[in-house]
Amino acid sequence: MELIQQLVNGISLGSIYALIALGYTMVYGIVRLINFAHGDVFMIGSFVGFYAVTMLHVGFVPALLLAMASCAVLGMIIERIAYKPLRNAARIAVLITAIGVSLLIEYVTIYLRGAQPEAYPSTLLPDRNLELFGVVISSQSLFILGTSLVLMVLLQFIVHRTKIGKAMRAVSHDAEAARLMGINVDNTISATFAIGSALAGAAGVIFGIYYTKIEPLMGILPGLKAFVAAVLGGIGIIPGAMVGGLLLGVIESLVSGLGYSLWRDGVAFVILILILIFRPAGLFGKNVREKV
Amino acid sequence: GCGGNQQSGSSSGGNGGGGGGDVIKIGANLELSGGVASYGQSIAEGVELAFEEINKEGINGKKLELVKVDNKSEAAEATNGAIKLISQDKVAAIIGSATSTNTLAQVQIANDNKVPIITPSGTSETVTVKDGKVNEFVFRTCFIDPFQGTVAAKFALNDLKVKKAAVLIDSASDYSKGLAASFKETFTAGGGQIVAEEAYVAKDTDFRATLTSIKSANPEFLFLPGYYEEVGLIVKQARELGLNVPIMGGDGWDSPKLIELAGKDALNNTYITNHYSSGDPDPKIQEFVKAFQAKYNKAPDAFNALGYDTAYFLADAIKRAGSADPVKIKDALAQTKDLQLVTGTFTVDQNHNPVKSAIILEYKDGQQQFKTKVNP
Amino acid sequence: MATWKRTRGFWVSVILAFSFFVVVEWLIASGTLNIFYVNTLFFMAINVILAVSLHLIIGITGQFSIGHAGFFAVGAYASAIMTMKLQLPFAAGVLAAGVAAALAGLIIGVPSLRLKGDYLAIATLGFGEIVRIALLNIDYVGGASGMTVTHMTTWPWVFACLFATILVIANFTNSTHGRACISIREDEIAADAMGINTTYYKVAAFVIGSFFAGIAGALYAHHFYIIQPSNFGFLKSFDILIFVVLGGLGSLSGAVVAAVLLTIVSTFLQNYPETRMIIYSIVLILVMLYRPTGLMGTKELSSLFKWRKAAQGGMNHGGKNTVA
Amino acid sequence: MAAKTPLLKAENVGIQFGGLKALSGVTMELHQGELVGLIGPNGAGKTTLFNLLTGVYVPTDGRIMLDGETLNGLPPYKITRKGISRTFQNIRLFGELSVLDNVKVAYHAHARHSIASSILRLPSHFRGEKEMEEKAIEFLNIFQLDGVMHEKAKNLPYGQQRRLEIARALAAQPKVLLLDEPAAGMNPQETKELMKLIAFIRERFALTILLIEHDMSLVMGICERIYVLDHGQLIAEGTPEQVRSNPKVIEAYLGEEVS
Amino acid sequence: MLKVDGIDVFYGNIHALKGVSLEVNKGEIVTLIGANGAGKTTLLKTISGLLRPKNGDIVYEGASIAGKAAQTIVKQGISHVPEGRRVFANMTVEENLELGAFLRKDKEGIQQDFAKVFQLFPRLEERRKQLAGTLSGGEQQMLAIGRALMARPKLLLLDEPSMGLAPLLVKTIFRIIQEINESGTTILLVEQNAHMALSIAHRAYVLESGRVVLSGTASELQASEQVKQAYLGGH
Ligand SMILES: Nc1ncnc2c1ncn2[C@@H]1O[C@H](COP(=O)(O)OP(=O)(O)OP(=O)(O)O)[C@@H](O)[C@H]1O
Ligand SMILES: Nc1ncnc2c1ncn2[C@@H]1O[C@H](COP(=O)(O)OP(=O)(O)OP(=O)(O)O)[C@@H](O)[C@H]1O
Ligand SMILES: [Mg+2]
Ligand SMILES: [Mg+2]
Repeated sequence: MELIQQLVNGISLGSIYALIALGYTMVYGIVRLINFAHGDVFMIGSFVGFYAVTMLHVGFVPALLLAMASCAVLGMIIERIAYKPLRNAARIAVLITAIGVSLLIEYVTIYLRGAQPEAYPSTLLPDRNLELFGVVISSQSLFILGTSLVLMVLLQFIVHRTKIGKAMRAVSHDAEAARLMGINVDNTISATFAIGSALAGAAGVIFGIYYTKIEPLMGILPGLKAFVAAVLGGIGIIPGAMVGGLLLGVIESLVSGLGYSLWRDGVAFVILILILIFRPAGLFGKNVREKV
Repeated sequence: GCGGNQQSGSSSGGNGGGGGGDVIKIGANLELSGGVASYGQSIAEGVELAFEEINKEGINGKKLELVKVDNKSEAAEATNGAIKLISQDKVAAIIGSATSTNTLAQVQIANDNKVPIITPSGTSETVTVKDGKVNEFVFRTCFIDPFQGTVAAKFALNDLKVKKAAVLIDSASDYSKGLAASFKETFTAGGGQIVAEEAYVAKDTDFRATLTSIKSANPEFLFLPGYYEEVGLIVKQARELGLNVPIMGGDGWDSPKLIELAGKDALNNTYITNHYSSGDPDPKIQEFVKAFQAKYNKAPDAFNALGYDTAYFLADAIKRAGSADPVKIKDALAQTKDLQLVTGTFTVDQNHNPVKSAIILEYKDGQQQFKTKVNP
Repeated sequence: MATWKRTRGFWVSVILAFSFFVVVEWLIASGTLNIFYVNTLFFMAINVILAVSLHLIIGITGQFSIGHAGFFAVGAYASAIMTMKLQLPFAAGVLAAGVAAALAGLIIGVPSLRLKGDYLAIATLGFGEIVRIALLNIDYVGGASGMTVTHMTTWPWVFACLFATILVIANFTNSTHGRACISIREDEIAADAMGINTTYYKVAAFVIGSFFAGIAGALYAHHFYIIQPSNFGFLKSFDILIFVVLGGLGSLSGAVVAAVLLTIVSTFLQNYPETRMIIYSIVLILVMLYRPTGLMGTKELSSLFKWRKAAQGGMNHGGKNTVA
Repeated sequence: MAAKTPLLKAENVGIQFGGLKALSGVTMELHQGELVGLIGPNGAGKTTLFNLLTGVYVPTDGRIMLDGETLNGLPPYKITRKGISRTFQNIRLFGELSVLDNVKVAYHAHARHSIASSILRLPSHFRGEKEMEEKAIEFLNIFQLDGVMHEKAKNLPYGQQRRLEIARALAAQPKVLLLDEPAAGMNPQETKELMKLIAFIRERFALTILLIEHDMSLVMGICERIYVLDHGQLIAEGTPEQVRSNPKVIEAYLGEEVS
Repeated sequence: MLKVDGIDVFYGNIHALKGVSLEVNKGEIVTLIGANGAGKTTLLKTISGLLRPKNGDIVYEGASIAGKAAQTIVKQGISHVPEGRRVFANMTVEENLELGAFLRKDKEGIQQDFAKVFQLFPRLEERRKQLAGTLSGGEQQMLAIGRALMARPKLLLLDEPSMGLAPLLVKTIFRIIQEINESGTTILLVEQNAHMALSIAHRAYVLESGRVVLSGTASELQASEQVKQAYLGGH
């Protein structure tokens, strides 16, 4: 029974990772940039949702949409100001900029509103506990799992079936050649950031509802974990992010359940390293040898 | 290094400290960014409010000037900060840091340079006493860990009449570990049994796995000495998982945020030991709460109160010392007796710890209710 | 004679460095430099050692490692165990720090053989976190609250370590072994095809780089009174990474200059606690936007002095070209 | 020529990428001092064969032998040290390194000074580095690259980059040199000069050369023997005249009339 | 149809094109020859909008296109087959071709063009689902040309289409270029293989160090001593 409860715990934790990882993996897949600021966009989404609910007194859906829209705009602004000028620079320069942007978002938020946490109002989404044979499942965690699944399918559809998705993939392989196809590279990359950031924003609101507590540095660890999840599944591969997130959640729950909760994050990183060594392309990625 | 020592001797001898003219400079070496930024910021708010009040009249005709440095929640930066405050800003005393470790990083510098340091919230015993010897220049405003743990254990055994307890510790915090250690000692000595002992790290958000394994050990009581940010979530998640036993913690719980985080219902049947209660009708406390509300537009938490008290604790000593000389301030601090502050009545003991009474509060429908008062 | 000519620059820098040492030692002994400046100087030196050691791994060998704080931590703890737990002299602590960190470098160097670019970056980031979490869970070294360490770091020690780090890494880089590392950075497949044992040199870079990061750890632990796992999180790794990239990837003097400048900036910003991190991050972004190759690019400071000579040489080449 | 044991021998080698059989049952021999051409349509597997010979890929079938010693499974750097070196179809220079340093890197395998001696700046370091520099300049002289030896490799014009690749491959002091489309992107005039250069280094360093090329004027002009690959299999082998008139080759590769 | 009028193009400080002018008339094949680094690729990139000229003008069908965005220029009917093929390596042959028709909306027309491309390059039809990165050089070149044709260009810019190709394929490619031209597409062809290029072109320009140094009909240039010396390998 305890084991099943731990699995349930793990899946709900994992759905959150998956939710953040979806946006992460998409941006990485297209722009090949480890967007360290992704976790902070997630945090901003969470706060936008919070202020929408507490100050504008709107319900869940408008708050979610507002958070997604603001994050989409924020994502596009970040890309235009901080990443676009560096398109042709060394990867590592962009990585440093991403770290800079991440710190900037965190500390501007702290400067504006302080570092103290906020608590999401508990009335936003109904929370009922379903008990099945002694295993408690919260209705919210089912909701989160469902949301992640729907978004995964939607994202997969966008990237692989729509025109903008094809443009995104073309840009990711060779931006100059993409321009010769008539693709507007700047707009495509903006769209990528907008979608990825909107997903982060949605994840932020949902995280707030599920875990109640939000604070300006909340994005760091989930951001990192989501990245681990994305790598686990095969970075750039959308269903991979989903599976990677769930898997990571379940593993962490089992480790904690066995009484090694302090090693939980350590185990996550050990798995990451093992995966990278033995299956560098992730569980779902194809190992493509470099053609010489 | 010998170089550093030689040098520092001359520096503290050469100047009176705290600057001349009509201001006395006081340093604040706080966690304004980094992992525990919220503690440092809360303390800073409390200190700033107190300084504002104190400066309306001034001390011995002088005003207090606060020089803040940010130690980024890192020990090395705390050392850097203390060095800068002492040698560049020439402060008369330093307030901070919020955590025991960051305070410990400054102890040697304080002693070497003969400048007093007061930590508002570093509760670890080792801050003021090392190897049985008192750190001459280090003081604190909070009570020490063992006291709260002992009080909680006795309360659980005698008032709640439980025998099987689980303990869940914030392993990143000396405070939490210290409380847990003294709780376990007193609880088992009184015939109780610890059936589960688990840990988490500050900033975690998901405790369901750990709580699930605690639940399966069937405890009658959960001792949860942590800070409100995690405690709020733990209590909420524990209740969700059907762990409905009484839960108890320390002053780290005390924040209006706790009620928002955990929810009123989940908090029923929980208890804390505390310095003071913001709902306490004592006029001293209500005055503070009102002033704080007016300035910051929110209710004060424990760190706000401790920061505020630290400032008054220091101001009182300066007044009695009649000088901004750090060594004289140190002597005055050590002689503090029956000082009425928000978090209790202060008397500094021979180990530089304040002797304060503790109270036990119960949460009922989101309200703290006074249970008992325990004297040291 | 020829050897003297080639090593002249080397000896000049040795003499300059030694004079610097003597002057600072005198300033400290006479009390002219107050404790604040001494402290800043030590902090700077530790940061320079960290930056230069990471420069070898990232700037020269092209191995994208962003978990350098892990090696730093291993060194700090190893030395603290030697001096505080085993009561051995500081020298033993420094040596143990280097060796323990080098061993850790060997361990993380092995996965690096299979990983490239971002993947290696993430793996090393993970490694750094694992070190931190392990330290958090080992009660012998104090867990989360860490260890208190007696102050033993002195200017002669700091100078000796700094000097050794720069000397070893500069000499390594300016030799066929350094060129082998650079060729791996430029094109690993081609390097392999040219007979370079890429595995060996990647691991060598990791081992040497982490050795010195460990040494920095020993100096740090014995200067700042207390060490705890939270000092060695990924933000610390990022700090070191920022020195290297800001200085200019591939430029040793760039790494030194950036570490010195940023330490000064960081110290200066202590006066603006609320806005410190905001200013810091804006500086970071602006430098990267306007100088994405870093302050020095791949150039070395010494090339500024050689500039005249190089220009003359260029003329000669030009002449030769037209003849050929 | 059959009497002597071959210097380099591929015996029935094959390799598979996923479902694609890029090479199968290829057997070829190179004798000391020969200059052999390898031609075939695009995608026939020529570059892949080079990759097998140099250890970049490990063959799924067959054996590769140098001087009677099996090379299968050795990492590329060991194979290079045993005496096979190559150029790449898409130029792979060390762009940020100077022209001189590019050549020195290839000579590295022959350096005898250790890491320790370099760090301590022992006399053996200076001796080793000096020898390297002299050797490297010698190679650059041959390729008329000495005038640009302090330039970064990435700043060279294309033709010089191609020549530098060959110089670098030679500095590894191979017995067998593999050239992958050395004349690609060169105009006829430059190609002519390249032919002379290849003939010269072959004499000077007693090299055995295998080269891939689509420029028939070059292949037919200087190769003594030619192998023809198509769809991963050898379809012909022989002197330029034999190959030129081989109907299979005409059909798969040359097209009707040969220019 | 296309008139390049005295353009100057820079890479930072490098002056790559110095006042280059040329004309391409409707229905022609015009070839541009010149040594490595002469600026041929630069010129094509400037025409297709990947680079901006500093001075001078580019007029296409009566309107200036100098400095316009690449997608606008593609839309107006200019397709560019870049040097080095630049196919989208991790996408299938089919997806690459679909991208060629990115700006088009006429589904039927696109289907017809698919058929046409496969007719020109039967090899591509065989490899329809293969990832473009695993194609051989020649196959990739076919794909790059096919991809450009999918935009139904009026003017096709080809940058060294024969580079690295087998003799048979070179012939095939040149034959196809002629076919494409005969079906009404104007072509500007950059080539190292001056021989072949001049044999199919109507007119030609010779570029040296960023300047046009010679121009004329293909047969004129074939006969020119200067061209023979430098680009046709003596004779
Ligand atoms: N790493 C790889 N993964 C998958 N397929 C590969 C790989 N390397 C080569 N191939 C395939 O093997 C076949 C032979 O390729 P190779 O590069 O050897 O051709 P080639 O004869 O050199 O042609 P070209 O003259 O165009 O250079 C091609 O179909 C190619 O797609
Ligand atoms: N991205 C760039 N940055 C700087 N200089 C460049 C760049 N691309 C080309 N150049 C320079 O511009 C000049 C013209 O180059 P371009 O590529 O147009 O020549 P090309 O005639 O196409 O040569 P090739 O026959 O080698 O393809 C050359 O001197 C080249 O070095
Ligand atoms: Mg090939
Ligand atoms: Mg070109």
